[in-house]
Amino acid sequence: MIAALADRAYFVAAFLLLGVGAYMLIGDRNLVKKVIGMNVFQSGIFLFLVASAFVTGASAPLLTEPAPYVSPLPHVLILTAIVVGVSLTAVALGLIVRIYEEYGTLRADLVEEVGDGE
Amino acid sequence: MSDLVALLVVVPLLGSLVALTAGIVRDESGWAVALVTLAVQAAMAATVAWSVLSGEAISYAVGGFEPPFGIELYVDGLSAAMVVLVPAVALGVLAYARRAGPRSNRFYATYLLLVTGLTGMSVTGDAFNLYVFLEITGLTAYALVASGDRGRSAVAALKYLLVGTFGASLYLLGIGYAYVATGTLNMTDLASELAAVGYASPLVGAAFAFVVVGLFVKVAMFPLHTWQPGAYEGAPDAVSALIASLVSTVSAYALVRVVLTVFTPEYLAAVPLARTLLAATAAVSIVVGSLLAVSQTDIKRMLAYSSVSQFGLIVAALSVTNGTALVGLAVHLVGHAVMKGGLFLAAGLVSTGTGARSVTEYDGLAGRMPVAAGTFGVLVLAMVGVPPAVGFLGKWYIVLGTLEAGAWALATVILLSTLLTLAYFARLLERMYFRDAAEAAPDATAVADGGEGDADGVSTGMYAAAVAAALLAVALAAAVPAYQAALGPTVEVLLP
Amino acid sequence: MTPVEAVLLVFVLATAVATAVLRDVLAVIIAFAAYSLGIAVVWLLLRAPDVGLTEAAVGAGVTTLLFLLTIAKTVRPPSDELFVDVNLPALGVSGLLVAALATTLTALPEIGSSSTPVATSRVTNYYLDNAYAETGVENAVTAVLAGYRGFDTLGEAVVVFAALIGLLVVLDREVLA
Amino acid sequence: MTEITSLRPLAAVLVSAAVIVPILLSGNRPNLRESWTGLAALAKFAVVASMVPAVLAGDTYVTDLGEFLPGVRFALEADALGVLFGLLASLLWIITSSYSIGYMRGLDEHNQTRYFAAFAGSLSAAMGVAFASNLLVLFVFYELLTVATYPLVAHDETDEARAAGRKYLAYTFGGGVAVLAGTALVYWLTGTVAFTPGGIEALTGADPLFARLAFALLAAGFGVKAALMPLHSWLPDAMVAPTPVSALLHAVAVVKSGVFGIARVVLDVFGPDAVADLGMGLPLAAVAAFTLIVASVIALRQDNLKRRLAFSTVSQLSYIVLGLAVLAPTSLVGGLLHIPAHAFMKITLFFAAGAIHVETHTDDISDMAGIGRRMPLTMTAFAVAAAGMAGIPLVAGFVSKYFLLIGSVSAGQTLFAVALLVSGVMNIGYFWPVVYTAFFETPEDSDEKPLIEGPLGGRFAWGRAAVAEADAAGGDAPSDAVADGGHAADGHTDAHGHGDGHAGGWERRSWTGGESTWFMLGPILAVALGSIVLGIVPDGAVFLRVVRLVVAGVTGVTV
Repeated sequence: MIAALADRAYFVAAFLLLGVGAYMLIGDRNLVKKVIGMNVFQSGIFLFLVASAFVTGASAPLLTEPAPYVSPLPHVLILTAIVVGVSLTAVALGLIVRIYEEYGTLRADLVEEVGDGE
Repeated sequence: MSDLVALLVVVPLLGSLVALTAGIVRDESGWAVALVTLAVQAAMAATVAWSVLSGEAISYAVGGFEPPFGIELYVDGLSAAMVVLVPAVALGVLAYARRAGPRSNRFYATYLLLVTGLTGMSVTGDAFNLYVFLEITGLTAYALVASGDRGRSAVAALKYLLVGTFGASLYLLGIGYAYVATGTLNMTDLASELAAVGYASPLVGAAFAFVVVGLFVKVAMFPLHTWQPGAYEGAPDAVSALIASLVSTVSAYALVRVVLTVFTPEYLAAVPLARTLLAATAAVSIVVGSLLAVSQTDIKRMLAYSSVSQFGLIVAALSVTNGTALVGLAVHLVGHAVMKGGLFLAAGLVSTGTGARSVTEYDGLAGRMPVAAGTFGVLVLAMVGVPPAVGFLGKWYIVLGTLEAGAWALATVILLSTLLTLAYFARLLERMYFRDAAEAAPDATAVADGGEGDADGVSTGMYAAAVAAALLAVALAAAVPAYQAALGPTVEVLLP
Repeated sequence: MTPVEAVLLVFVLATAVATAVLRDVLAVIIAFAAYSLGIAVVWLLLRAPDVGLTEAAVGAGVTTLLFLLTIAKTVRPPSDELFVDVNLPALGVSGLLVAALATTLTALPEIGSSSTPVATSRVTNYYLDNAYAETGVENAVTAVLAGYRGFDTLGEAVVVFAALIGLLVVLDREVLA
Repeated sequence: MTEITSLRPLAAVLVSAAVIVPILLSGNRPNLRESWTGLAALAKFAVVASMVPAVLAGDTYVTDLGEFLPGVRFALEADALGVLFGLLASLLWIITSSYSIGYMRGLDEHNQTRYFAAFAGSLSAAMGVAFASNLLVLFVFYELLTVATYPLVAHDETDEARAAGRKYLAYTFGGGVAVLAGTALVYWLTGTVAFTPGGIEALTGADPLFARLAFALLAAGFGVKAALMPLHSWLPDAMVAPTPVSALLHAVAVVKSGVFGIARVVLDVFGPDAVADLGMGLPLAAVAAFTLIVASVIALRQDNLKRRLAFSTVSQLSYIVLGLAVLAPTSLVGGLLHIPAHAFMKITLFFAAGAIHVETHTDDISDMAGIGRRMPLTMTAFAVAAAGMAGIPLVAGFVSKYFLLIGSVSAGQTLFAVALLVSGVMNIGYFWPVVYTAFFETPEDSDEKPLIEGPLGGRFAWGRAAVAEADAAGGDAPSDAVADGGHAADGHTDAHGHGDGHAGGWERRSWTGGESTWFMLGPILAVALGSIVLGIVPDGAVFLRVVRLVVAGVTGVTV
């Protein structure tokens, strides 16, 4: 069991990151921290995928390096996903700035209350 | 011919760039750009759909890179419906938005990007590519919700963003599992590879669970619907209509595509738990969505919960995986998009014309805005499933499909959903037609139609869009037999 | 699993937990920046230099900057306490998520194994064997990004574009006109 | 038997739907608006009647609008059973249209445009029910009928009316769901839902469990509109609707669409033999027998005249269902013949009740003492129809009940025959007091009652009309009429003296009043006459011939 864990340490780390990210996304009352949680959650997925591509002793997928190589495809996916994540973060933060301008707070619970009472 | 499929995605993208840059030259020129773009896209979509429905499915390798190494675009009878639906609804809402606004060029640039994302989701045959378009759709939808000028629009948009991203991320995680298990991302390739891995593998199970739950968030199935009422309520009327009509619909299509093409019916047959996940969520959504809709006082929130319930029908049809139910699913997907979009437009008409946004404010509406009330009434009845409107036909096929599958409990829930739908819509009918408005003249013999211009700010285009939706909700029924026949080859591929 | 990797993973996890439990938003952002750098190093260890560079530039750089801009424009709530209160329902949900994920752990391949489906799949091998011949690019990641999965990259560009005009819409600004 | 491809069934359905738009557009010109209604009613009847000769010869008219679903055509087919219902509804619509005009104007009702539009829509839907060629098309029109009649039920816009409307929608859509479920089951079992005289063949070979379930769902679903207990309670509540609605829709079109649905299910979907084999006839008959007894008992206790009539309807509808459920050829004839028989009689009763309401604003039987002197013709018609309801010879009800009794006895279902007789006695029990109160209580007793304070112009107008009518009838009415006319003249000043709410009504009706009452009294006498014709020369009226044709077609037995 311990060996299984050690052999899959990156996956374990990825799962824990997903847990931490989900906790912040759901549980934190500060809107900025929710967005940070979203980022942590996504990087957990990235870790999961990049770790799956790794082959011990292999080179990065630069074809000038000696074979074998790690799989390039997950890297491509993650590159795309990182950019997507940043874009989402930017829009989320833009929304937060606007919400602050309107309500003067970044507390999710307060904002929702005011929002419903309008 | 097949290059058209890629152009379907590219055209609205280019239109978006044009709309944004045109703003430098001239203010409020975005609407015209969007109109031209969508008209072109609609024509191309019709061509593609015609060729697919009268012939066979189109597979297109983007950039000439053959799948599974490159990305495949794939249009069959099911996606053909989405491909046509997206620009058609977008055009209808555009007619509404001309007067109702928002009018800025950046709004229409975002609008067209949303169409880009939705079209991409409809045509892609690659699981990760679907994620990318899912995020494009999401990102633009969040921005559009926030385009309302009220503070709560921003709050609703942020909530939508956080929950929506969570859902999309779960989808990505699920695809990650599928990739780790198979090493491929092409949908049809995944199907055979997953079968080779063995359906009992926990990896496949996790992939299914995360993909489905992630898309449940996007479709807004109970209890993952929490973003939806606020988003629909907070958005400007035109945006509510567009999003309510298309985003959940295309997400539901994506769910169907992934479940049937990637996981295949054999997977559901081999893993009863997977089927149960779909069926149970569907049943709960149908019932709880309706109950929540009954308890709403705000019209747009009520319509939002109605969507939760109606998409329960879609997922219920998916869970039984037979040809009849699949036809019902496709019909209801399109029918619901038209009906719900029309309802949001009608609700927008009413709030523009009279300021009424809550259920009680609809009292005596028939006297104040007879055309809007009539439109609303027809759409409501269509949604309840009064024949011969399209809402009935979708439900009919779905019920028949559940009967064929022997899913008695599900069939019962679906049949009773008619009454549940009635529960929240009948009171509106009653208020519109059989109560007098508090301030309006009691003897409103204004049944003689004077719809146009009876309220400031309500344009002919706005009326036309809503009325067209109502007419379409009835007229589409006539197209169902032909569509059903054309769907035959698709069903054979999806459900061998 | 080398000691370096172990230490790094512990560091990454510790910074992640720090972002979750710290109350002061500025402190959280700093912790998150540290986290991003740690992750970037992880990518390098996993032989993903392109991802590592992007992470360092985008994750640790742009994202941190965005967060800092945000709190500059909004508020950094003053607080006497160091840590946030625990939200039990959220802890329960995330705990369930981790537990569900953990059930798949033993089914996952060992890290670094050369016989995983990912390493042996025909897609991976096709890229490694043919990317240079077909695209003339030596970096297989670039080849796939720009060639085989160019449509994704187009989508990625659209996402960035969407984020930009989305920001204009959200903040109700006209930049171009 | 040949199928004649023709647009006539479609025309019969659409003619009233087509006038909805003109009706809505001419909302500000009542005379034009009502002309549209009248025109549509006459045209509809003409179309239906034009099909009768060929149908009697055994042919059917078919309009095929194309495929609706795989294996299901969206087709309208005027066969004998359909013509029975269609002819009845369209004939009575002509009469009801006239009555409606008198009634609505007499009460100066609000929103008359919506009323007439919805009425025309209801008739279209009812005609669609009649001519539907399969269960699914029948379901389509069955649901549309619900939608079209809902505005009529909730017409008053009072809390009571809205509550009744809600109940109406909930019950009938609930029934619709059951019909849909049953239809889906039949389609799933057999791949078709087309009406086939004698039953769909594939159903006999189907899994009996599912076949029973389908039958139960269909019977229950149609049973809602047929007001089978315990699904009846929407009907008495729906009596808040204007009386012409109660008369035509809740005595004829709507409730009979339910009964008609059951008839289709028994005769053309399952077939009497299959129903017997499945053992479903007896339970249905038992429900019907229970309903007809219990509803009669409840009717005894109702003081509101329209509610009493409503429970009478509940009871009488079950005669029809019972006739269908006993499955013997004779009882089938009795049941089907009771469709027109009950229609003529009950519409007479409702028309009379409505006339009383308009003239005197009296709704409760206890307030009607001596009303026979004020409204002798109306109450005579009422008495005739009531006698028919009880099954007294020479009125329509006797003939159908005779067949029902013979059929039950010959089928060995003596218990049901007894139920029929008991209910017949109770019919007398709840109608006689009305007649007695009207004719044999002294008017002095009721001097203080509302009817004396009622709007008097109506009575004045009635006087004029009654003279005209009485001349035609040659009865002893003239003296009464003159006397009433005198009262009316006195009351005229009286009403002005009171200056209460009725005075306004009087002013308005003084110049349309004569017309209004003629519009009402004519229909009353016409339908009462119809009841008698059906009772004296049943073979002379076309209905019995049609019914015999239907039963012969289904069972092969000529009754």
